[in-house]
Amino acid sequence: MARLVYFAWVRERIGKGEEEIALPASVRTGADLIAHLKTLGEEYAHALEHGDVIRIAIDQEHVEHDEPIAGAREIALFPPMTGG
Amino acid sequence: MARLVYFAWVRERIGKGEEEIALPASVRTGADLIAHLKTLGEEYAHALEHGDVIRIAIDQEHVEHDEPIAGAREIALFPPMTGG
Amino acid sequence: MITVRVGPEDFDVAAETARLTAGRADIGAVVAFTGLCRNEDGRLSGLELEHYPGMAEAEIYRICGEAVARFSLTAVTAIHRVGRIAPGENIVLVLAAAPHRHAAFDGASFVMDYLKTSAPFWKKEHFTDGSAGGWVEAKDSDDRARDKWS
Amino acid sequence: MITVRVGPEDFDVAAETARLTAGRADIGAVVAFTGLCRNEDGRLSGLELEHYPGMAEAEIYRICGEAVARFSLTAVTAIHRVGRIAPGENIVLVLAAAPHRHAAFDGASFVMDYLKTSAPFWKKEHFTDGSAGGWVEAKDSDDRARDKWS
Repeated sequence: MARLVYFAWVRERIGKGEEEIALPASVRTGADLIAHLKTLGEEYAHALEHGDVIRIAIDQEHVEHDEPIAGAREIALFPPMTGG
Repeated sequence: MARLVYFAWVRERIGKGEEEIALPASVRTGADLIAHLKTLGEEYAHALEHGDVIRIAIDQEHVEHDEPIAGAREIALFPPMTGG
Repeated sequence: MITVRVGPEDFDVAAETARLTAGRADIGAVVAFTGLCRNEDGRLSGLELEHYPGMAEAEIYRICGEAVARFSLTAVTAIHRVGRIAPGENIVLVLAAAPHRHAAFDGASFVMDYLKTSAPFWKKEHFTDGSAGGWVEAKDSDDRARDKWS
Repeated sequence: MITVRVGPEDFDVAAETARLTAGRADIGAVVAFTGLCRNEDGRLSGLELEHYPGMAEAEIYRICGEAVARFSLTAVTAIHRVGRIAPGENIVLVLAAAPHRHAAFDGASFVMDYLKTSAPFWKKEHFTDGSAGGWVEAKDSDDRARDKWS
């Protein structure tokens, strides 16, 4: 099981802020995760439509899309940041 | 008669903050003024020893040494500034 | 000394400056950046600031640490508000203290440029005409401002 | 809006920021530079700040006006203290307000670089060992910082 958290319009489109889901063994990287989630329903497909703009953090650290997710306690998906 | 004001170590070396003095007609520019003052006594010679580092303001505006001083109400001589 | 705070509370720049400089006389320069909510010509009724709790603080702390090392800062404070913010209100405060002014200016500017592009905060706009508003889009100019430092 | 003040009184950065931003919601960024008196590793007992009354205010006002025009600032405040200043105390405050952050950073930095080199103020050092101290010498690095802008 992986703990996923979502923020901003990713959260709004998916319709929840966090969830625990079982991932198939074929999901190895952040990019794999996004591709897999998009198969789970329209809300995921809409939220992750432009997958390459989505930012990924593993255990609260930014990572690239090709980073392996094995061992992650928490994986976050969110849009580009607009604080400050 | 010209009104002269001095600041910082120029003031300290000359021994006064301001004075009114009569200037010969040959004193036309700031540089002329500095050269003339240096003839007035040791304290002036000491204060204005390195004449080219002295800053000049006419009526409270910075001017170059070759600026004419005719018509000036107040001429200030002071060292490079160190505020801020 | 690095101080980071994320929360709904407002901040006082004088109090934060006093805290930064208290008891020390080796600081010659403090630069304080305050980011405020603009009303966008009256169209905006407010912003909603969302953040990733934990990571937001950690990321700002990391950025401040880089700034301290890079510009030999004496101290940095960064405070970011979250929740609903009305036009004219404060959003973010960054204070950088150093012996000399250019380090303090660069330090505060560096922290802001990185904070904008890598600290996990998101702004949603609410409009005075009652329309839903939307999430603010990230700006290329912010990425370029950050890339200037590398 | 340009505000200039020269005198012995201390200033409060929060009060000055509030004054600058009061009643307006088109300001997105305020950069506040505070210059403080360092103790120079304990050797300094204080500074004596001399100025040219009238010209000091006029020159700072002129510099602030150039900054407003050049960086499209919304407002600038510059306050310079004079007289005796102890280590740890404030010397100078420059506030620059603008819609966006880079203008505010550049505006405050520009005002400081010009103020240092062309506003008629002079610092005399007094030392803790009772020695007379002397007038601070102008630094080439300050001239170079100013020349960067031209």
